[in-house]
Amino acid sequence: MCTCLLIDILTMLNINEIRNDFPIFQREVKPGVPLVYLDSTATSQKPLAVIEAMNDFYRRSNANIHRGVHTLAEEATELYEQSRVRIARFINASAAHQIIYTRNTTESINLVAYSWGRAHLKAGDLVILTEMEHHSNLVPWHILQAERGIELEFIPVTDDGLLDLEAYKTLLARSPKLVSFAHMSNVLGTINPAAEIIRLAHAAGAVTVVDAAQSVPHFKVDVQALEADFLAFSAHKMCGPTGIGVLYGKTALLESMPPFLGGGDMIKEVKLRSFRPNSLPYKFEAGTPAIAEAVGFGAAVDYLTSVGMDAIAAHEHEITEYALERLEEVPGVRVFGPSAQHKGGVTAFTLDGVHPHDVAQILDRDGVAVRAGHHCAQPLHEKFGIPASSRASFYLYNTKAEIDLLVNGIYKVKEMFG
Amino acid sequence: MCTCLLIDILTMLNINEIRNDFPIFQREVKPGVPLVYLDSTATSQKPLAVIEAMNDFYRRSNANIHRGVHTLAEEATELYEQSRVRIARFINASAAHQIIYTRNTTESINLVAYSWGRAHLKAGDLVILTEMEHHSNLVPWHILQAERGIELEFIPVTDDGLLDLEAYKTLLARSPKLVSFAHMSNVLGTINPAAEIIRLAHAAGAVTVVDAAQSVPHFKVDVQALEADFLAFSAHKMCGPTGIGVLYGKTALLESMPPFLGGGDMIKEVKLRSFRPNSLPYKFEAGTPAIAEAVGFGAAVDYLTSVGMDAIAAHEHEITEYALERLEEVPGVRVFGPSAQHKGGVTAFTLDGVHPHDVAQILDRDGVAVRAGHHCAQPLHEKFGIPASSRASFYLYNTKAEIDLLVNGIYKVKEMFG
Amino acid sequence: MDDLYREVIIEHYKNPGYRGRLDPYDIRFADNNPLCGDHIEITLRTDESGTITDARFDGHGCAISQASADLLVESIIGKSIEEVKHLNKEYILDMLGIDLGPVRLKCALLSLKVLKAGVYGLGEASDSLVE
Amino acid sequence: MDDLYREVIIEHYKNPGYRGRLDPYDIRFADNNPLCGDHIEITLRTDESGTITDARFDGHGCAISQASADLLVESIIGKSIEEVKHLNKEYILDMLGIDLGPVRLKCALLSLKVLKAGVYGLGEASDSLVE
Ligand SMILES: Cc1ncc(COP(=O)(O)O)c(C=O)c1O
Ligand SMILES: Cc1ncc(COP(=O)(O)O)c(C=O)c1O
Repeated sequence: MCTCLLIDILTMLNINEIRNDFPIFQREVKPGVPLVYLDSTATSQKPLAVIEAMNDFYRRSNANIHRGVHTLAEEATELYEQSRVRIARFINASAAHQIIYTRNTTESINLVAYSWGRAHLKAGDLVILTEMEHHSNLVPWHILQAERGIELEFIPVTDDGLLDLEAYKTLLARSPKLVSFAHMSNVLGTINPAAEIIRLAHAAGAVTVVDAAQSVPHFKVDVQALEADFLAFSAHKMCGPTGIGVLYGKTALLESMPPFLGGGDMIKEVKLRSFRPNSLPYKFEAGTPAIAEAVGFGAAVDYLTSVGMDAIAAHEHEITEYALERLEEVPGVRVFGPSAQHKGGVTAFTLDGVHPHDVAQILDRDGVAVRAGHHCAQPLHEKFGIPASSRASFYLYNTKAEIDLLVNGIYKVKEMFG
Repeated sequence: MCTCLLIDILTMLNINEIRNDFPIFQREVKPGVPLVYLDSTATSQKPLAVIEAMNDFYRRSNANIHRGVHTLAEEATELYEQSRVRIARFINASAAHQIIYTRNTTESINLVAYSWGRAHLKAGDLVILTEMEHHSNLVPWHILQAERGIELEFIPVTDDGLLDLEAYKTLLARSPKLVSFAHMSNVLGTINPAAEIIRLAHAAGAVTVVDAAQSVPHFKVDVQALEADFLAFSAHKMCGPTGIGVLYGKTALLESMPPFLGGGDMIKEVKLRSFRPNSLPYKFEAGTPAIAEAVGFGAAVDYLTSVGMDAIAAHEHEITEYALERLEEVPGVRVFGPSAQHKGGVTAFTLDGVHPHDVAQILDRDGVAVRAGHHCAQPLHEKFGIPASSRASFYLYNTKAEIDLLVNGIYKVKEMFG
Repeated sequence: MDDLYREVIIEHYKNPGYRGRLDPYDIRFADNNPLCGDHIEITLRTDESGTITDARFDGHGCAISQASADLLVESIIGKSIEEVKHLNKEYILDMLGIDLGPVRLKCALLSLKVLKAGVYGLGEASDSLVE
Repeated sequence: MDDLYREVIIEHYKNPGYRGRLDPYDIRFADNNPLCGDHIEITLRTDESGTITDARFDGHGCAISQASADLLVESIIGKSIEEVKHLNKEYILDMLGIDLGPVRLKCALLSLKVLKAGVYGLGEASDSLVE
């Protein structure tokens, strides 16, 4: 424990202080068993600052926004819009109106598929995805394929869990209209070379969507440096609340798109039989939005900024290296994905002869929370010839001591099923 | 003040106790000026029980749902699904899977328009709406009209703010496919005869959508007694959090509908090029849902049940009668909508020579929060020949003393602009 | 020792008595648990009176899902199709003798859902079959 | 007295000097505040050097939006089209001499958005014109 602490200080995170920011670590999973939370890829824990921001909102400023002139409505509107500005700054968007609030990454990608996709894609048009996509970046395109007859092709994943960029270049020769890909895989942990993928897509005349659900929470993402056309992420994976996510888009693209959901707030004018859409970002925000959640999202972005995204990334890298080292020493464990160099804080693995659900269930006895299943990436699991895997994933609050508990737990599983 | 309290006790609400349940009433709008919140039609205030349920969730049980086997994931899943059961019970749905979580009423109606609408409506098909609809029940159909060439007709509103049911019967002779209408108007306060409208629609072979955004929060709604096919409402208007709403639907209808948003959780199986949708309700819940918000929604439903929906309705009725009486005595004030008998707790009014924004702004000085604008019902305002109105609306926590402060404030406005 | 991994469960998981596939069969149905990709196939033979004369399960999944499938299949041999239609959640939980949270419950009930979808001749194994 | 309803605002609201519609005109543009339905139309006449020789506003709305429109229109007569393109939020706020929250700010800025959309020849009066 001592050495870990020391190392964490070297990477600039005071891990004890950070853990104190998260009230859930005061809970015991069962009496005497502390929580070892290794499931941040599914959803992250929330610091007090985020919980309190929403708490305060409901206790002091709660009102509907935009259309009210009373004090609470003014306060609520200001808080809601300030968060948008902070989120824009966090990903270096040039304007706040490029931040469209959605429910989550999934809705953000669906928004692109419904609005941009239905305006621009017709039968035979090619959309390039990858073999490592989350279902959220597959099913919206399956729906469009069934409806419109678009074609889908997939950048293959190599055995060591990287995208095959040569195969990508071959696909690009077929003039795709869209390239949509995960910045970081939620199973392999692979951090894909997003800037290069986008540069090549643009050279081939394609628009790009970055599924940034796993990147924006874990390292500094700069939408302008990436030249991303669209980029999607969820608050709940980055210390923020459930119920809110973001679609970032280039202004010209967003402006050219038809509205998606119709209703209050997204309109400029409504007659009985017609409407005129509002300007950005409101055009895409129909009905009462997730107001308290936007306030919480702003607090989350502030929290992450105050800790420092580079320090978070360095910390996670160190934990991941250590986890790979420890897991690979366990006989019967097979870890998927690339080496630590190309990888974020995700380790998906199988254990010979034991189903991942049983691994996860038995680890849970020691308070170790890992996820088991296909992690919403069935095609990727199929590719690797497995129906499911166990996945331990890391965030700013995890320690090497927790990795040791994970590995001890896996030995116990082996014993039970031995 | 004394008499009001007495009367409130007679209608079974202990108003002081109820106000104590809502932390926001401890706040002063500015030093020495307490909050007089008359804007619950836009969004309601939240009782401590709801705020604390979400607080607790984030501090103790926060995890992603459905796909996890660890303790937190099990707890979170159970809390999320228990809320669904409680909401089903609240509106007397026969099964929990009929409750689809959405962001708000607006998304619920869009879900019907996108999924049911695109599967069943073609050029020339008639959809009947009313002249008193909120933009949320207009724009989704405008979009479908532009895309598909469906036809829209509107049940007219009479001068005293009621639906013209004779005109409705004439429209029904044209064999509409769908009748979609507000259970209660958010401007006129009119409570429409939903059961009768639905019965007539069914006799004509039409499917029905009830926009229950203003009814479910304010009086007992029984979806089985109504025989509603679809029914939509928002948590934030009924003591619950922002970011979550519900679409209720009849099982057979929901089962026959294609999915809407694609992604995690809404699938049974995903291949690279195809997917099979999940069963209800998950088919329509793509991606990480508003988990903490579902927990809060369950707490809101419990809170309202514990106070009693009939007692709430009776209390609001009394406040509304008093408000109408007091407002109508002010020279230059014109109140829209029917008499108290047909009306829920909403009073929209104009004041001669003063714009509603100025009315609301000046009332705000005395802490009186009313809304000003078109309240997302521009066509209705146009019908009454006004661009905007001021709207005072009431909920379980309002008192007659607050109505007196409203009316005093209106007299001050008259003086300033006199 | 933990309830969830009682000896009987580990034993049925490691050494299932009824794993396999009948060929020919009278009824066959297969489906997945969408949450984790667990897969169960059940094949049955019946006589003319509607009694199940033999049964097997195949597939992959966790100890809970596979042990439940083995126990379920063992228990239905000799039962009539009509009886099987009335089996419910409690039937499985009684055989397993454990308490389950909502997620693992789905693992335990997968084989029963598949069985019931098969005997009812349905297109898919939905949750409502075991509620 | 409240800042927001300074005498000058009530005065310009009640007795606007520049309400009306020029006919003929060189530039005309109208748009709404989507939040409240307030409506402003502006008509301008210019000479060949691009100087605004006369201007009027019409429409309906709150005291803030109508008083701002009146003050704005009064102030631009004699200015060049190029100068008008550079007017910003502060220009209006300075004339009004008050502080505004985000919602009322939209009321105050509606006339400037309409004016700028008109001189730029744009299709609509968007917020970005006055940011
Ligand atoms: C009658 C009616 N329908 C729909 C809505 C839209 O609700 P939401 O903004 O929560 O989607 C409202 C609320 O403003 C309403 O009053
Ligand atoms: C890579 C990736 N994409 C998309 C998603 C979907 O995110 P959400 O469930 O918040 O919509 C996830 C999270 O599970 C993810 O890891």
